[in-house]
Amino acid sequence: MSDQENYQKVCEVDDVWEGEMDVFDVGESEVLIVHSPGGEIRAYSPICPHQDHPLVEGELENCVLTCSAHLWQFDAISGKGINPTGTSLTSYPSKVEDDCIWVVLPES
Amino acid sequence: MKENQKQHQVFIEGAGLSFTISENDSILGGILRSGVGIPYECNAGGCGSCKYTLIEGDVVDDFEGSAGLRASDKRKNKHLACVSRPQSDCVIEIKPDAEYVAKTRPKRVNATLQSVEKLTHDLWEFYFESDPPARFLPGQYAKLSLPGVAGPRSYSMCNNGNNDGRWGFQIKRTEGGSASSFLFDNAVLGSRITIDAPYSIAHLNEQSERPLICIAGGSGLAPMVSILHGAAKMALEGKRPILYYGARTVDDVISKEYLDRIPHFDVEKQYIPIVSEVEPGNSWSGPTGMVHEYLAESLDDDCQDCDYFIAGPPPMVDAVRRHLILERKIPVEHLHYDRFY
Amino acid sequence: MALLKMEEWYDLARETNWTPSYVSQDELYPAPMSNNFDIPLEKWEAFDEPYKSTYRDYVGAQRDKDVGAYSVKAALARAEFFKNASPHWKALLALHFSAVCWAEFHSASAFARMTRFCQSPGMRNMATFGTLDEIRHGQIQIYFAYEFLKHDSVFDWCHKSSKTENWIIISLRHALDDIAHTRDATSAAIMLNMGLELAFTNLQFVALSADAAKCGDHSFATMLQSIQTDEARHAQIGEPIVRIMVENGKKKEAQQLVEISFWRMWKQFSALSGIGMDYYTPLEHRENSLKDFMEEWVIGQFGRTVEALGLDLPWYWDILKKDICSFHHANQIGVYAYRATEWWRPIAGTSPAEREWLEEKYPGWNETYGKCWDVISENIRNGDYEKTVPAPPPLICNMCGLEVVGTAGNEWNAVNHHVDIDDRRYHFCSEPCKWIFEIEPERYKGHKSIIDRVFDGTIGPEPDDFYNYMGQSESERGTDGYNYRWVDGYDEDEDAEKKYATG
Amino acid sequence: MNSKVTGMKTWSKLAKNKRRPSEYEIVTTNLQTRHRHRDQAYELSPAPDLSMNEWYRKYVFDSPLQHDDWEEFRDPDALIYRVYTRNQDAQEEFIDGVLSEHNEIGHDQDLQPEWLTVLEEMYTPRRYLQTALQMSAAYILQVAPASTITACAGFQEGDEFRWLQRVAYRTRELQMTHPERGFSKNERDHWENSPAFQGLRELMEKVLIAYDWGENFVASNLVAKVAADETLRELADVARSFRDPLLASLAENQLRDSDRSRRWSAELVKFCTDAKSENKTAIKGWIEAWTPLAKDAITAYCLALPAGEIAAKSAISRMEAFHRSLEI
Repeated sequence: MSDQENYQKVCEVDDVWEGEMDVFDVGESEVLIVHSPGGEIRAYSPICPHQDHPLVEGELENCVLTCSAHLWQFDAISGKGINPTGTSLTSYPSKVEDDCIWVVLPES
Repeated sequence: MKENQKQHQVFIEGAGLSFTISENDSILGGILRSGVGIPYECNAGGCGSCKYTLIEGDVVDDFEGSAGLRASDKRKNKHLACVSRPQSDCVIEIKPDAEYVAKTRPKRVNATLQSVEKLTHDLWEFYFESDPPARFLPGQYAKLSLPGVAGPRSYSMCNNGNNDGRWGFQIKRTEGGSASSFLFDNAVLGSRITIDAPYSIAHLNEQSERPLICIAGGSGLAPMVSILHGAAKMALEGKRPILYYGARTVDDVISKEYLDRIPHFDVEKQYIPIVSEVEPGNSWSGPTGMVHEYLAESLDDDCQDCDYFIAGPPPMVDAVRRHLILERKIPVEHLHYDRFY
Repeated sequence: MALLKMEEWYDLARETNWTPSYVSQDELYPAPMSNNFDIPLEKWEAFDEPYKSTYRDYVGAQRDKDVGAYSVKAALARAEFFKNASPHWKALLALHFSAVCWAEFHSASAFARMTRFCQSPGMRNMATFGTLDEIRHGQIQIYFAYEFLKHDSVFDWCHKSSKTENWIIISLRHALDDIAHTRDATSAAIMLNMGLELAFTNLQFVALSADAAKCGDHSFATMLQSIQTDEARHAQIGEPIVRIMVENGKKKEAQQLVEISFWRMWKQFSALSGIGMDYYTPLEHRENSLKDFMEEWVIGQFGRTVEALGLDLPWYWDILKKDICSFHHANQIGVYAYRATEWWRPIAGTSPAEREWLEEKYPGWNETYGKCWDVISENIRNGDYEKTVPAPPPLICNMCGLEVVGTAGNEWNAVNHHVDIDDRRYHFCSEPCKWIFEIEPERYKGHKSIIDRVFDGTIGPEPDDFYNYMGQSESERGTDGYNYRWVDGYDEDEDAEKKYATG
Repeated sequence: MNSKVTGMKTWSKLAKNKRRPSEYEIVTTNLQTRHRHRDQAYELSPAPDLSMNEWYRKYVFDSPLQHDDWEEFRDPDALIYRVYTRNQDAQEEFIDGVLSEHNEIGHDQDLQPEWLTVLEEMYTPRRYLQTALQMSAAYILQVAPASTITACAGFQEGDEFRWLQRVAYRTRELQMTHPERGFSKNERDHWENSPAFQGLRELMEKVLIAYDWGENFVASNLVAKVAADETLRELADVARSFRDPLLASLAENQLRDSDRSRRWSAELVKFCTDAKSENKTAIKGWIEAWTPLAKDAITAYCLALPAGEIAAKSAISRMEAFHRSLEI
C-alpha cells in the first residue's frame, strides 16, 4: 500500500489502556485513540460529528462512546452512530506496530 | 435599544456569508438576526455550543473564564458567539446549521411590568407589555436586560406569542441573585426592561404528531406552561400531554388551580408533581424522590414514541436526559432542552 | 400500605437459637472463636440492642446515603478541592486513606466472626449490619482516594499498604489484629465496639469531618459523617454485652478487655489522628487540639459511658491524661525525622505561627518539643539537611510498634519499660503497653518489631534493603511536604524555595 | 524542589493488566491483610503460639484448596456495596408492595386449613434454616483468602439475613390472622424435632463445623445452600397449587438472591480448577462427600410436602444439574 509511508506515530500502546481513550497531537492535527474493552484500537477525529465538542470528555463503556454534550452514542469499534443512527465518527486508518499506534491522517 | 452604536461587518469564511452587526450586539445575536443559523443553547457562555474561530479582526469577550471555553480552545483562537462582541470588521470560521435558523428573528423591544402573581412562596409570575407584538414559539426564551443588573439574563416565556405584546416570565427568588432582587424587591408596576427574543430551538413543533411529555423542575415550569398552552391549540386527538414537575419541598409544588387554567388540561390525570424532600410528619401523599428516579419506575415501555421537553436546574436536566437517552434508548432527536449551567 | 410495624415482628427474628444435636455445642462454638465466659445461654439470648433496624430499612437508608456521595458533581468538586489543597491537607488525606481503607474493609471479618460465633441472636443480626457497613466504609473511602490518585501517586498506598511491611502499617495491623481479629467473638465485640468505635470514631470522623468542611471539602465531610452514623449503629453491640458481663459477675474480664483495647487504640489514634490534628491540619482551619478533643469526647464522654455501664475508669487514666499532651508531639518529631520511611510527604507543621498555636494549646511546648524543632530548623537554615535525619534506628515499642519517646528538652523523661523472656528483651513505650504484654505474653512474644527484624537479619544490611522490605521504591519515600519552606514561615515561598531547595 | 508530583492511571496492583479497571476492581481488590505469612496471618505471635494464627494456618493455608494468587478472583456480578443496597432496596420495596397488597385483600384469611398446616410445619420454621445459612456465609467471609471473596460472602450473608427477617415477618402475620394455630410458637420445635427438618438441620450443623476453608465453601455454597434453596423451590410450587401466590412470590424473589450466590460460587470453582488440577480433585471429593447428606435432607423435607416423592426427585435432580454445570 502506498499508505505505508504516510503512517504517523501517535503514541505507545501502553499510553491508552484497554477501556480508555485519549487525544494526541500528531503534527498540526489531533487524533482520538480509542482502545476498546476487548483490545480493538481505533483512531478517530476528536470532535463529535454533531457539534464542535471534544469526544474525549465523554465516556467509553462497553465499546460504546458517548459524547458528553448531547449524549450522542457511537459504536467504538465501527464508529457508527447508535443514537442517533445515520451518522458516524470520522475514522482514520490505524495500525499497531512495534508497540506503537500509527495513523494516516487526511491531507488538510 | 439605541442604534447609534458603531456597526461592523462580520464575514463567515467558507460559507460566503456576511452581515452587519452593532458593536453592542453579540456575534450570535447578529448571526441570528441576519437570518443565518449556528448551533447555540444557553446564550450565556456556559454550554460551549456556539464556538467559532476568529480568523481576523478584534472581538471582546464579555465572560472571561466561561465554562464553555477550554484553555486549548483559547490557544486555537476560539471564542463563544453568545458572549463576544466585534470591535472591528471580523472574519470568523463556524459551520452554519439550518436547524438553528430563527423562525422568528430575535429583536430587542422595550417593555413595562404589568402584573405580578405569586405561584409559590418563591416562584412568581411577571407579565410585561411591549408595543410591538410578542413573537415567539411555545418553549422559547428571552434575554432580559434589567435595570441595575449587569448583562442580560435568560428566562423562558410562560405564555404564547400574541399581538398584544404580552410577555410572561416565571422567576425564582434566589438569595443574593441580582436579577431576582431587582424583580422581587425593586420593580414596581410600570418598571421598564428590555427584552431580546426569541431564542432556542427547543420549542413546540406543531408538525410533530408524537405525544408530549414535559419534565420540569423549579423555574423550568415556564416553558412547559407555554408548551401546554400551545399544545392545547393543536388537535392531538387522544394524546394528552403529561407534565412531571419536580419540587424540592411540598411548598414548592405548583398548585393544581394554576395549571387548571390551561385549556383541555386535566390536572388530576396529566399533572404529576414529585417532591424530593418531604419533611417528617408532612401529609404529602404523592410520589417522592428525584424526577429521573420516578421516571425510571413509572414511564411506560412505549415511551420511545414521545417528544420530551425538559427544563429546570441543570443537574435535574442532566439526570433526566441521561436516563431517557442512555437507559431508555430514546432517540436523541425526541429530546428538546437547552443546556444551561 | 398494610404492613406490620417493626415492633410487631422484630423479636421473632431474634428468636433463632436452637440446640444442636448432630454436633456438640463445643464443636459449633469452639475456642478460640467462641467464649461465653461461663455465662448461661439464656443470659446471652437477652442481648438487646438499643436502636433497632430492619434489613428493609437498612438498604433503603444506606442507598440514600450513597446517592450524593457518588454523584458526578461531588466528584468534580472533590477533584477541584484537591487541586487547590495545601501540602498540609494532602498529607492528612494520604495518611487517613492509607490507614483506614483496608482497615475498615477488614473489620467486616471481625463482625462476621460475631455473627458466626456469638450466641446472642440479636448480636448476630446487628453484626451482619456491621459486616455490610464495613464493606461500605472500605469501598467508599478507597473510591474517594482513587480520585486523588490521578493527581498524586502517594495515594497508591491507600490500596497497596494492606499487605506491606511498612513499619506504620505493621503497627496498625498489630493493634487491630490484637483487638478485633484474633479474639473470640465476645471479646472482639467488646474490644472493637467499645475500645475502638465507641471510644474513638467520634474523634476520627466527627473531628475530621468538621475540619474537612472548614477547608471546603464538603463531599469528604459528608461522607465521613455518614460513616460515623453507620458506626454509631453497629457500635451499639458493645454496650449490651458489657452489661451482660457485668450483671453475671464478669466485670473483671470485661474491664480488662476494655482497658486493653482502649489503650491499644489510643496509641494508634494518638500517632495518626494526633499528628493529623495538631500538625497536618492547616492552621487557619484548626480550632481544637487533640487534647481538647480527647478531654471532651474521650476522657469526658467515653469515661462517663464506661462508668454508666458499671465498669471503672481504666487504671491508667492518669497516665492517659498526661499522654494526651505528650506522646504525639514526640512521635511527630520521629515521624518527621524518619520521613523517608513513610510513603506520603510529611509536614513539619512547626512554622513560627504554628509554634505559637502549639504553645498556646500545650503550654511549655516551646521549652520541650520546641527545642528539638529549634535544632532541626537551624540545620535546615544551614543547609545541613542530612543532620535532620537521625542515623541510629529508633527504639520501637514491642506492643504499639511506635517509637519509644519521652518529653523532650529539660523534662526528658523517657523510661525504658521492659520485660525479659527467654533471653529476649522486650521494650515498651509506656506502663500500659507493658501491662498488656504481661497479661498474655504468648500472644505477643513471637512478634518482631521492624527494628528486631533488622537485627535478626530478616532485613538486609543495605539501606535499600530496608526500603525494599517495606515495599517502598525510591519514588515512594517521603520527603518534606514543603521542601523546608516552613522554617521561616510559608509566606515567602519563592525566596525560601531558592534558599532551601537545592539541598 | 520536590520531584514533580505526578499521578497514576490506576492502583499499581492493577496496572499490570494495562486495562482500565472497573469501579468494582478499584474498590474491592487487595483490601485483605491476613493472607501474607503462613504462620502469621495476623500480626502477633506466629502459630502455634497464637491460636488464631494456628487456626488460619491449619484451615486456610493448609487447606487442600490452593491458589497462588487469590487476589485475582473476581465476582462475575462485579457487585459493590452501593449497587447491592440500591438493588436490594428496589427488591425490598417490591416485597413490601407484595406483602401489603396481599394483606389488604385478606390473603391469609382465605388460606385452606391443610395449607396452613404446611405453612406452620414447613415454612415458618425456615427462619432457623436462614440463621444457619447466615452463620455459614459469615464463616466463609472471615476465612476468605481475598477481599473479593470477602465481599461476595458479605452480600450473601446480608441476603440470608434478609430472608430470616421476612420469614419472621410472615410468621407474625400468619399468627395474627390465625392465633389458634402454632405460628410463632412451634417453629423451634419443628426445626429441632420434626422429621421434615432433621436432614436439613443435620446438614447445616455439620457444614458449620467443617472448618477447612475449601471444604466449608464447597459444603456450604455448592451443596447445603443449594439443597436448602431447592426445597424452597418445591415448597413454592406447592404453594401455587394451594392458592398461596404470596409465598410463591416471596420464594421466587429469595431464589434470585440464591442465583447470585451460585454465580460467584461457580466462578470461584472455575478460578480454582483453572489454576490447579488438584483443586478439581478436592472439590469433586467434597461434593461427593456432602451430597448424600444433602440428598437425605431434601428427601426428608420433600416427603413431608403434599407433592412428596416427585418433589424430592426434582429438587435432587436440580442440585445434581448444578453440580454438573460446574464441570468438575
